[in-house]
Amino acid sequence: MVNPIYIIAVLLGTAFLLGLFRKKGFEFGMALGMLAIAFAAVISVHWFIHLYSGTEGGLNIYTAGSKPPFSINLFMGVEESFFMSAINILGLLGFIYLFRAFREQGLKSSVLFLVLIMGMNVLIMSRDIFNLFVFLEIVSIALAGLIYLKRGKESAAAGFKYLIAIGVISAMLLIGISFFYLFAGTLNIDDYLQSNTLPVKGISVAIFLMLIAILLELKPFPANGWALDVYEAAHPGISAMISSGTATASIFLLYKLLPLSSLDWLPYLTVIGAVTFVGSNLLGIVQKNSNRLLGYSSIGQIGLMIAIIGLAPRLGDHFNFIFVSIFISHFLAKAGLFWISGIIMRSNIREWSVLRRNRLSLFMFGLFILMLIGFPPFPSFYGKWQLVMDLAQHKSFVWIAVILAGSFIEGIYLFRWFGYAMKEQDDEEKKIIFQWEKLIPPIVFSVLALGASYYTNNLSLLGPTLNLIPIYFILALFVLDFLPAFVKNSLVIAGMIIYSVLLYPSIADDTLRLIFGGIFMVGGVLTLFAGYSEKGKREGFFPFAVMMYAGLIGLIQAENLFQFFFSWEIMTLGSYILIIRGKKSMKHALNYMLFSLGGAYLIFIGFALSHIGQVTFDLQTLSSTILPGWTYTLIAIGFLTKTAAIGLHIWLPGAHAEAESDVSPMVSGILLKAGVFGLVLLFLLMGAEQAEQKNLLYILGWLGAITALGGNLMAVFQEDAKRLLAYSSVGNLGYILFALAFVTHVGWMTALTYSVNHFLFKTLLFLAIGGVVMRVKTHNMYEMGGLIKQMPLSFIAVLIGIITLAGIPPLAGYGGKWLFYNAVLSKGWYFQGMFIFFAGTIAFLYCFKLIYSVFLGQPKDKFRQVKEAPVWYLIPQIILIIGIMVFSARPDLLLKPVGTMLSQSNYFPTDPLNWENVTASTDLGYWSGYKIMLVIGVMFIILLSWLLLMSRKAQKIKQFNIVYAGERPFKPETTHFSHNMFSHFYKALGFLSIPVVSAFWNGLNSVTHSMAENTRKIYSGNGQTYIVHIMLYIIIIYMLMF
Amino acid sequence: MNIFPRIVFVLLGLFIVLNWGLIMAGIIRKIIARLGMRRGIKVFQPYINLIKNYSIRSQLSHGVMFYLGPVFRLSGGVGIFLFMPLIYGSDYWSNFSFTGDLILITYFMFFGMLGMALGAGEGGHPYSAIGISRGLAQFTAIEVPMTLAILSIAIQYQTLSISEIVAAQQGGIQNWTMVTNPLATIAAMLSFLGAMGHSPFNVVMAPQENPVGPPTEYHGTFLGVLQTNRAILHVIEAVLYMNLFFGGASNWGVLIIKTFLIYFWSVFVGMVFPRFRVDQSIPWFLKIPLVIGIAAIVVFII
Amino acid sequence: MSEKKQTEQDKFLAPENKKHTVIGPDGEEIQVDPLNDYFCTDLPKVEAPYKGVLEKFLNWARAESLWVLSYGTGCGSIELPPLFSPRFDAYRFGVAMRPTPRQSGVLIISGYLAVKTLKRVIRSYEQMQNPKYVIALGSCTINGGMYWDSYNTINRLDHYLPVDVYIAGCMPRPEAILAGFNKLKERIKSGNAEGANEYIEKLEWYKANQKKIIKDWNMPTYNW
Amino acid sequence: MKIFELENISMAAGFLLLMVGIWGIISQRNIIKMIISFSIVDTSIHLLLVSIGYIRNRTAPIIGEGVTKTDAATQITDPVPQALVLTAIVIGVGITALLLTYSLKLYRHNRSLEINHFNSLKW
Amino acid sequence: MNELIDHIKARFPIYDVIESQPGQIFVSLEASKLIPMITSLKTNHGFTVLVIFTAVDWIEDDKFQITYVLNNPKEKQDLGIRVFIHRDDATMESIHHLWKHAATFQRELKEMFGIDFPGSPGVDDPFLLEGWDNIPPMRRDFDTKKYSEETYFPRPGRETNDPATFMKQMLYPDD
Repeated sequence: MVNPIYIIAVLLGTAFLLGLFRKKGFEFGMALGMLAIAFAAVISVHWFIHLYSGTEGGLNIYTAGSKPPFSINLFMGVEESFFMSAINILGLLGFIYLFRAFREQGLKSSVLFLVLIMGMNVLIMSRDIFNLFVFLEIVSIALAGLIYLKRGKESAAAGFKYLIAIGVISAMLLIGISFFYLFAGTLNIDDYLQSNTLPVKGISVAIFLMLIAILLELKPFPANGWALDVYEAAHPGISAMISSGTATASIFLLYKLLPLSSLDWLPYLTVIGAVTFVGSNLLGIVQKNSNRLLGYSSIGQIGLMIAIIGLAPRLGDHFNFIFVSIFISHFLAKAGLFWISGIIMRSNIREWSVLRRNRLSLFMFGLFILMLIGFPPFPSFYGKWQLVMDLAQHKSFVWIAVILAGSFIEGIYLFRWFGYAMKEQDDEEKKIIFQWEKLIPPIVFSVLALGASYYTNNLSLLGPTLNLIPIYFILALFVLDFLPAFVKNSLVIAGMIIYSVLLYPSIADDTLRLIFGGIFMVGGVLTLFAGYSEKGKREGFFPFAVMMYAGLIGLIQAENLFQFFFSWEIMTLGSYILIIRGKKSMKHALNYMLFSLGGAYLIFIGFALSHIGQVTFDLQTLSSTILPGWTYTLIAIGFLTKTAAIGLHIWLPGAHAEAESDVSPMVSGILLKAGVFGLVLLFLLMGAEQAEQKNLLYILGWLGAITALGGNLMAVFQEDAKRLLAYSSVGNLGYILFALAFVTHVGWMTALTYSVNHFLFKTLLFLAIGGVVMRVKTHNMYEMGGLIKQMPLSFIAVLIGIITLAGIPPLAGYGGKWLFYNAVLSKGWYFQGMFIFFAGTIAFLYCFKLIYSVFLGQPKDKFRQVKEAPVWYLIPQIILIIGIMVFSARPDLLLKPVGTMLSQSNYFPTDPLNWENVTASTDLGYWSGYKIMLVIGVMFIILLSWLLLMSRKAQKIKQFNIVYAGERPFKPETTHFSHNMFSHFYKALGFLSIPVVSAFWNGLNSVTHSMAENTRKIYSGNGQTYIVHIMLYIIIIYMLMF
Repeated sequence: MNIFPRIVFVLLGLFIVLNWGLIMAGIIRKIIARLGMRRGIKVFQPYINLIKNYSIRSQLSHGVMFYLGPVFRLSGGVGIFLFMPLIYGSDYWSNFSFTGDLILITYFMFFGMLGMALGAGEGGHPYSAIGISRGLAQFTAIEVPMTLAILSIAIQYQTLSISEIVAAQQGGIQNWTMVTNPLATIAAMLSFLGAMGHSPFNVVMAPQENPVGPPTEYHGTFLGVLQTNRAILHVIEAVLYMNLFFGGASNWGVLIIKTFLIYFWSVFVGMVFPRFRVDQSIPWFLKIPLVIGIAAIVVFII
Repeated sequence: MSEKKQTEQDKFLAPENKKHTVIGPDGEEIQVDPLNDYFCTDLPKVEAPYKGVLEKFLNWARAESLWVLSYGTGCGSIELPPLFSPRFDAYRFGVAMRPTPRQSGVLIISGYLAVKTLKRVIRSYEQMQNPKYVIALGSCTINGGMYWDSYNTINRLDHYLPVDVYIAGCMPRPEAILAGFNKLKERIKSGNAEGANEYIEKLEWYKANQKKIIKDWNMPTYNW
Repeated sequence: MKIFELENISMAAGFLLLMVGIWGIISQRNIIKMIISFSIVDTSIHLLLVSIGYIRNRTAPIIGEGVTKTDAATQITDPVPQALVLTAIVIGVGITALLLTYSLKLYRHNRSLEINHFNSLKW
Repeated sequence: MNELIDHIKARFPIYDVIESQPGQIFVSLEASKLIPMITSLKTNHGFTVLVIFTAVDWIEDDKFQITYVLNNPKEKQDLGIRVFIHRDDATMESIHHLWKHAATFQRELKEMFGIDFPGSPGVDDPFLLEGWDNIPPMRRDFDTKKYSEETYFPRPGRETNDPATFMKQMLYPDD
């Protein structure tokens, strides 16, 4: 093994050597510098591998050949080698990244860079306090020099502020060190730790000063204005070094020095970290400048790490895993983001839409963003999972709440930013060059990120339990993205079919999973069929479609809470990207993501609560939770965000309406069932008694009823066809929630029947309307009209869809209604039931509006030549129609197994439905789908032939051959009665549709924003204010601690 | 019972109901005329109108759905008939009521409405669409008290089967729902006013401002089919209310008297009150009948 | 139609009824000729009556169920509402008012007809279904009455529509109109009231007469 | 223990200077004055360091005339703080130099040395 | 009333002042002075209502007479103003900017007399006559009887008989 001291030697030597070069030897000098850093990197990585795999405790290096106190000693342990590897690799890539900048500024700036790397290496290794101070100063000076790498007034001002702030901080550090020496008599950490000197107050103050200085180096909120200015003004390559490099070194420093103090610093660290995490992220949401935003985020992440250090005792053995996973995510993502920022050179986050010009960088951008927020499969996801679970074990609920709140706030601005990159208008005028040497570092970090994800999965404390096949499939699709769309589509369909076939045996016995698995997979394949009508490559669609379905099927397969949550997040992510692909869906996708994220975190907390006192994460743990009320409520609210219960529904209409034509059925017909599945699972596992005791089911019932009424009422007043369907989904999910809340046998049967029905008809309707929209290129129903002549098949599909939706016999929807009455009567929830029935009749209004405005009435001139919807839209529609017909004629095919399944579960031992051939009966009534179908069919045919006989030679006439009081119609546009069709209804009941909920969320939004806006005014931009912050911060912390 | 005799009885019943519907309409018109000091139409005038409409020689068609609209409408009317038990205690006259219960009938009423709405919609006439939108909007409110009344009697009798509800009311007028559950009866009869579409709830048709509403474009045979349906539907809806609230009928004579009285109730009210606009009738239904309906349920919960 | 005539007709066409081009959703140009695209341009066919008793029975039904289009053209329109008052009670003859021409069988021309009104009358008449009957009230429809030399009022209705019954008077009283209804019934029952078919048979002559005075003929030949 | 011993006085002076320096950094609007204040802070810390290492009646930790290697431990003051001071001075000089460089740059950019004029980066 | 006439006379060259009945005066005026005068009447003298506005065809004088009748609702006074224009150049200034409904009168006059009112909204649209292609029907050189006979298929009426001669012939065929 090479002695790590050589790292310092080589770096320092090279730095001196480079100082000798003149302009001519620039390339050579750069190569030399690169070699030196590469050398350092190789050695540190080598050491890490050696120490990690071996059993050695590490190596003490004594400089000057003698032991302390006569010399300074360095220590190379596993931790040190790990962080050094990180820093050196970062340094190497950062050095490459800055190639061009160095060329402009001359080789002397690269000298500073080398010194910086060297300084950080020593900071990690050194065990001597004063030595730490010295190298801290060296790092600071080098950085201060590098800040001015990007010339300009801003950089100069930022650099000055940085230096002044660092000066004050290091003064504190030095005072601390000197008094430490006064009382401890040594400057060596190990010596002090071994000496066991009795703590006196003086030494506590000294150590306080040292630690607070190092903490201030970590830029705690709010004493961090200087750092933000630096992030904003410095060259992004340097910002990356600060954010990922010096922060790493500093946090390790803190970690290293912490044992010195006899005071219990940890709670304070937790508070400081948490305040930083939440506060910094909060201010981030009003930030428009990308680098400053990254600065806020960076500070927030460091705050999280500080908090984790503070929480270490509660995490026990898991501390290392959690800390490293969070750290590595921040380290890779933040550096990568800063580097990307430097590539595109756009300071306003809205202008990041230029990323779309380079798919690779957009991909990397998304990867890093998701990694920061903690989405699976990235390490931070595992870290946060473990963190929250362990915190829950210690009942540290406040900290769970704070950490997740911070993460959520971070999600707000990061996803908004991501939305801008995906959807904001791109100003084509402004040219941009993607420089290759700047692309290398983020690429390497992306690869490292994926590798880290893989290893985290394997190293995860749960063991490699995840089913990675879908993930590999997704990755393969990313790689194969250059293929034409139909090839990829076929691949995906084939993959899903094969996977379903393979999956079938494992869920064949479980009717519940079979039903939902069927919805997810069959629905998935059917909706994907529609994708064949897309021309071109359809870049970036298929990986995320598969991601969504992988998540959904993962929910089915999940055996433990972790897998469930993992799949849940994967599904959310995939669907988010699918939604944001729509033309005007930036805002709606953000809404969707935020609600999903919030919901996911609630589920997360719920899982954590249920895990208290448990060893495994098995799904069954839900049944023996010690806090059933809370667990139930949190998880239920989480699922309710996905099912868009009223109050949490505002994301749905926009997201579903603005998505692409074939995505809308995916997210509406299929995705919403994930929430239903979750709720069913929750009830099954937790047991309804727990919830019933606290009237929670009662609340859920009312919620469902109001959701149904509100959703349907809103749907009536829509002019946008897809938005109408989306609101209708809100209403229909309200029925399902209501029925679920019964927790009776027939109630659940209703809910499951309704889920299947809703999948069938809503997918059908969205596909049909999607096909129409594709042809006519507008969503507004009043602009269409009379399309039945051009699109008869779509018309039939919509007709069957709305008959099913409205629950008119003989089609399948009636089964749901019938079960509903039985359920309501047997449960006794009459008034809620009344809401539901009122909602049901209101459904007619929008059903009629939908089919009339689009297909009937007056044809418009511009749609005279439109064709029938693409055949790929029609095929799945026909299959769905067949499905509806089968379930209409033979409802027992679905209901019998469901009844059996529910009877087998512990809650509903008796099946109230009796089957006599195909006739179902309960105590209250009876229903025979098959016979009804038969009677109505025969009758209809007879009557039709009667009319055919009577008026066999009817003259075909055209659209304006209508009676018009002796006049003629003016124009089709003015003759088609569609816009504001239900104005009278609005006069009567429109007051119920006032958007109270949107007003609430908007109010919350603006309160948050104005809070952030006002709070960030403390960063006045004046260096002296920052110093005041620092001083006040020290004083306040001191007051708190002593 | 074997299926073929049943079909024969069903057709026979349908024939009786159709005729009774036509005659009833004539009688009612006659009564109205006499109230207005007129001689009025002949009692058989509805028959003549029907024959005349079927005898119209030329027909126009706006399209397939226009053509199918009346078929849907008539299927709706005949369908309700098919699922309705007519005479208590008689297997012959219980039609196909074994296939479904009260809920089936309530929801099957929409079948005809929907078909009519679509057919009229394809006519392309804005007045049709206006009429439909008014009708549907008003119907949402009409259904609520009706639903409450149905729930109330379902709680009362613990069944949704119409035959069983009728059976429970046998043995004298004191056992009729009208007596045992007056609140539900009142709510339902108020909603019946709306369902029948007479004044004050006839803004759907509103001949003066909105020429006959949905069927503006229908004529000749199509109109004949619609008229046939109207005759059947009026009787059969009255039969439904009779079965639910007025003790059912044990023979045809009782059925005829009861349905006449029930139907006359809506006409009688229509004679007295002027027309509501939709935005007036919806709040009305959601105030008075709704409160009565809720009271009908509260009584049973307590 | 000759080119000159075409331009002549175009002069009177409302802007929205002229041929124009619209842009479809995919950017394609679509030629719209409203007169052909919005209106059915077919000509009607004679609907032959049945033979024998059946037709007699149907004619009886038609005669006993006269549905009148509520459409008034001149001063006579004020004479129609009293028909349905208790004093005259036209309902007892099976007469009823219908608001839509599709459902009505009788068109009452209740007074003088300006050229402008005639156009609307023709439309309404053609929108009615076969068989259909026309009753003309007052001397104005017979020979122009007091408008005999007016530049804008027709003199003889039977040149434009096949009239079944004329009721003379200026204006005829409701009693006279009731008598007219009974005359019409007789005529229908006797099987002579085939005005609708006559109109179709002599369509060219009627159309020529109509087009002679309706110079802005901006609608299809037959208004279905 | 006497209060007015040399080390106590110098330590008090050190703290006093520290306060003065920090006050200067916070209150002075002129960049050069801020840098001077910073230097005062620097110096005050050096003073503190030296006063910590001072042991009464001992000489400077330089082995040479009058102080031999063997009895150095009893004759000289604590050498470590002195070494620290030396290093700190060097670092202080470095930082001061860098600060002055920055002030020069700032002045070139804005023709001003008012710290208030350099707050374009904020919030 | 007379004060008013005096007042107007002082400012506008009116002539032929006729008091047709108490509170109603007709005056004549040159066409070019019309607009200033009725503007003044409307704004200063309370004649806020345009009662009617019509034309007479003086074919003998080769003139159209246009009569504007204004009303002062407060004083209950009517004032008719007559202006004369040549038939050959039948153009008059529009007053639709003073009273909106004047546009309808003007449209009617355009159709019936062929008097043009440039700038009046919709003045060329058909008012009563759709597709009229003859000279304006209210002009006296338009022979309405001839037109009617040519166009409207006059019914060949019965032979008309003077009752006196007819009865004489019937009763005393020999005389």
